[in-house]
Amino acid sequence: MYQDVILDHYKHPHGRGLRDGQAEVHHVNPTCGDEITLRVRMDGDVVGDISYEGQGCSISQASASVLNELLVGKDVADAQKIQETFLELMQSRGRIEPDEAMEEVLEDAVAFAGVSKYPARVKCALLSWMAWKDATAKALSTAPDPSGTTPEETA
Amino acid sequence: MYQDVILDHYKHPHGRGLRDGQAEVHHVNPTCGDEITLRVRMDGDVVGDISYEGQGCSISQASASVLNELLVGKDVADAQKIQETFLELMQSRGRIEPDEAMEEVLEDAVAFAGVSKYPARVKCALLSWMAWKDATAKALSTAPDPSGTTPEETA
Amino acid sequence: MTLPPPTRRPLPGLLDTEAIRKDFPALDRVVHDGKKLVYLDNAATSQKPRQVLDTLHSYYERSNANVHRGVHVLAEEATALYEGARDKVAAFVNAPSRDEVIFTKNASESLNLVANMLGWADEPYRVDRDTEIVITEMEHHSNIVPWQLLSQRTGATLKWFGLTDDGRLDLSDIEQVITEKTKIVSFVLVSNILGTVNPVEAIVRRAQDVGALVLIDASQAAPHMALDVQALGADFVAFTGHKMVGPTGIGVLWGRQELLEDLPPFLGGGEMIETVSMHSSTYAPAPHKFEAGTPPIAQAIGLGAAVDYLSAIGMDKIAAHEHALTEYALERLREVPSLRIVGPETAVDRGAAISFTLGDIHPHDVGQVLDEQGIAVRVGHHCARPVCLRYGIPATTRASFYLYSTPAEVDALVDGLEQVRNFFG
Amino acid sequence: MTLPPPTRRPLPGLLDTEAIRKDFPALDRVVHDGKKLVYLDNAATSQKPRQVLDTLHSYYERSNANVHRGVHVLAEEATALYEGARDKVAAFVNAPSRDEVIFTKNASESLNLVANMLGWADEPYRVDRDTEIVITEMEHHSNIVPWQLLSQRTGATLKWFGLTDDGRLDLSDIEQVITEKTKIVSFVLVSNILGTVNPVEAIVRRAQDVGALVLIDASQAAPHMALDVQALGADFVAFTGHKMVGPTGIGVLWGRQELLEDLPPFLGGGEMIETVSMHSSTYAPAPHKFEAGTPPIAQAIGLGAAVDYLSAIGMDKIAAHEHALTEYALERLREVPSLRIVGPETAVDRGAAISFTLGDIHPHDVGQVLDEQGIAVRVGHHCARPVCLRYGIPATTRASFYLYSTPAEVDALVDGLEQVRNFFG
Ligand SMILES: Cc1ncc(COP(=O)(O)O)c(C=O)c1O
Ligand SMILES: Cc1ncc(COP(=O)(O)O)c(C=O)c1O
Repeated sequence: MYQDVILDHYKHPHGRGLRDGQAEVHHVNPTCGDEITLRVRMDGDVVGDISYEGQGCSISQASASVLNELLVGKDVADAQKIQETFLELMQSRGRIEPDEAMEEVLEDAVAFAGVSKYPARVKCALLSWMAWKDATAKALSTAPDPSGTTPEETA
Repeated sequence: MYQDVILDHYKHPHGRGLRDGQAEVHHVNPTCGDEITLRVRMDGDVVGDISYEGQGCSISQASASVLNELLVGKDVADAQKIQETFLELMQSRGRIEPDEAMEEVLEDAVAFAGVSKYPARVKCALLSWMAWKDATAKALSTAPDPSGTTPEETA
Repeated sequence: MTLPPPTRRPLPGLLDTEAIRKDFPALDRVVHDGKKLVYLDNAATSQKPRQVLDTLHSYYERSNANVHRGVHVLAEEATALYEGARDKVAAFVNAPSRDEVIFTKNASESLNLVANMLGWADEPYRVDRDTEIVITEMEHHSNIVPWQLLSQRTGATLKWFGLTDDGRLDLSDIEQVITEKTKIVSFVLVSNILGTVNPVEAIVRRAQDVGALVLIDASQAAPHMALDVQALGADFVAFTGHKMVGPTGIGVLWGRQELLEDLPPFLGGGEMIETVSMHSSTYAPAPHKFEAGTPPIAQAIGLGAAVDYLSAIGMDKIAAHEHALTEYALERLREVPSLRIVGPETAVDRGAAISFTLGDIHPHDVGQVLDEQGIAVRVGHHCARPVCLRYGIPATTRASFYLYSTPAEVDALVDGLEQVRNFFG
Repeated sequence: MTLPPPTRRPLPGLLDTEAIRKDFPALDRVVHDGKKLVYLDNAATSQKPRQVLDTLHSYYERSNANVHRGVHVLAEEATALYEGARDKVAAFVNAPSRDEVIFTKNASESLNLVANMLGWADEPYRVDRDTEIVITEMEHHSNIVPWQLLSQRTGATLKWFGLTDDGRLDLSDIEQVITEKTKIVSFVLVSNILGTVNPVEAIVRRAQDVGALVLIDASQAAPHMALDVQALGADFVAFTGHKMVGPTGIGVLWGRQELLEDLPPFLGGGEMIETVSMHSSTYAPAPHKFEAGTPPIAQAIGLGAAVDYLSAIGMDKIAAHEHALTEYALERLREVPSLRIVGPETAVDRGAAISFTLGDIHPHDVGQVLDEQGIAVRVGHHCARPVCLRYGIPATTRASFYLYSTPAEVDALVDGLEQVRNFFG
């Protein structure tokens, strides 16, 4: 499961750190205690920035890095399609062998195909992606407030 | 387990019915709903009467009849010894083969030896005996009050 | 002695019990010096097929590990098997979502779970002194005592439907029993003592009219008929594994997702949390919110195998088999002098548990003499003492059938009862 | 790759693991294309010996019936086996009376049971807004969340002992933590994450001085050392079957008889009653009062077989074996660069669960790479997140040993960690 691409992103993460944004969420993975705080900045319909901070395993860290690299600069509708494709791949329990079309959409993220065989790790790979989905929904629906409280705040 | 002696007592019970007494108890067997209301009358140190009413299987009915036949007229200390011997026999899980000495103490009640092999029925055989023990303790410890309330009253 | 009566004609709709019985090792038991076991105590618990036992065995021998938290092979396998069992049970009862299936230790825990959820719930679900709880007089103690406790502890009023003389629910006063104050109506789908199948629709409709939740105790239904929680229209359905060819130690509560989201947890502990600090905790989404601690892993997996086994035969076919057998049994029992059926006297809207009294011979004695002939029935109040009180009897003898029961076993019972009458005659 | 280091000398006090391992089919598992399983996840759950599996099997194949209420052969056998298991467990923990042993589904239920008993109790046991509950920072979530729920629902104050830097309870403020207001002190005997064995006597003495009850979570003790509830001096002791070579789905609560008599029931239903009417019910004496519904029959019987198995080997011998192994493991782990033990660093007052961090490699990654080599450890917060918070770490990797664990498995772990370091180095 530890493709070089994954290890690369793990060791050299893209876009790490918290920067300005219109919405912030905090997600946790209760099975292992991994956590992520993630902010999105929308520039109109375009994903302006995805900034994040947190602790987690190589899979969850690399996946956040890939998320940033892949979605920032994309039109939000396209970004959401990519997110859905990634979700589908990760939930496939190893049954989807990514084809060229999928590779074109997911780029580096196809490296996570192998992770989908390990149900306990799928949540790690999805942590940042679900946080992004959540944050984006908030950013699109509410007035900008980068430090807003979140539904899943830890105590 | 159905010795003739038991069937005899079942069909022709001794001392059935409620008569005067100094203490009354109501016991139930929760596993089958068998119930007994039992009164004792003490004539000084002698078991003057054991009267009872209730519903139950042949074993519990016969056992109450044997109880009455065996204990009424006895000195209370002797009666308690008989009760203990009966208890011991019934809790033996069929391991006690009554000898002559035991037969002398228990008379007809030795017929219940076979019942002790059937744990579910031991409670039936003991229902009236435990009620008697309880009622006697009350009669000995409190002022006479034949209609007194009881610890295990059903609702 | 147990020759079939000469007039017996083949019954329509019977299963191939000869083949089925080969799957159940316990049915080969011989008791009391060579008497073949006639197991007619299925309403208490069912026997288990080899397929279920093999599943248990291979789980323990190969994949045994704690679930949900591990990254090693065994933990992944155990988790997949455990969660796979949830999928199977969800499909078995046609649940809209697998996340609506909560594993408990038995039906009793499932019923208590709902009672406790409602006791600690916020509005609009909260049961408190201004509200009412409705049950029926034919409930199993496990669907009476939790509500008595809840009513004592919250001040809510406990009400119930009475019974008609022929063993059915008396719904004539339904408008008075279920009112605007009612928060929950909990009733049994098939009575374990009377065999009655209750009219779900009328009760659910009235409950919905007043905004009350509905809990159905399907402990005696899930083993015997196709169960469709969506068609039932209830909010919660409880049942128990050991009565449906599954292991002991496993029960199920199905509940509607939005309720499971809104209602508070019951048992606290590992597995049911999202995050814990000493100061406060948040909870995992359902079903995990309601599954504190290491679940009955092997038992859930065994229940999955049980559900596979029953589904392969077909729940409708099992129901037809039991219906035919019940009809036959009622007919034959009618031949027994002084036998009185306690419960519906025909097979209409009726399950395969038949309670009866035999003159004034006490059920304990009936059961004991039957046992000596190898015939296993249950005697007592069957955890439904209010039914005995209602009909003025101390107890009943109950014969109950399942997919492997045969007409010859009904005949053996009838012959056995003849011996009981001779003995105590 | 997994050659023992040349310097290894024979350890004193080891069991004959070669013979013991033959009893455990799962230990023969081969994973990931031919790697022999090295099972070091025993604190999560233990493997099961053939003796336990055979007992389960023969129960289901021969004597399966519901307990307590039947007069037929199978019901009598099942009841005798189930109640016989209670005798065995009572003897195993040196309970003064068999009636003090309550069967639950797991330790979590046992702990919740006590919390709920106290919430509904009358004086002097009742927990309410004027009273305090005391736990510790090293509890398993199953001994935290029930008390948080109880405190939220009653208004009682939840307090706890903190931890020292070396993974022990900080009892320096015991007089302030346990006070006249304390109703219950609940703490773990052996921590599942730190391995710490806690000082029972000091805590029990202080609790008794102020008249508080004491509940001991012995989930990680019962499998590994001789447990004597009388010597412990507690009022309640909870543990769980699946960690002590027993089946899943079975737990135990031991409680002092007079308390069990005085305290109210928790789950209501069949088996736990004396008599039921629609208006009110009375309850059976303990232990039945606390065992609502059909109990985990096969699982209790299986636990009886587990207890027989452990006793035949001898709990003191098992403890000695694990102690030697733990000492060896601590020594070898110290050789691993950047490995930090979380918990006591010596084998003194220490169980056989060893948590550690490895540089800043996340435990998930440690566990995954170990798994690829066939080595099963647990990673995460081990249902003890407050401990991770206390030590400022997200999670740990935990290796935990049992009676069948060997020095060679310790060596395999150390070699495996080397590979992890190379991979993420
Ligand atoms: C210390 C401790 N307490 C309680 C528990 C809970 O046991 P169970 O999950 O069997 O309820 C565990 C195990 O998970 C434990 O290690
Ligand atoms: C109708 C009904 N409800 C509830 C129960 C309780 O099931 P369990 O004992 O498995 O909790 C039973 C069986 O005993 C039953 O027949």
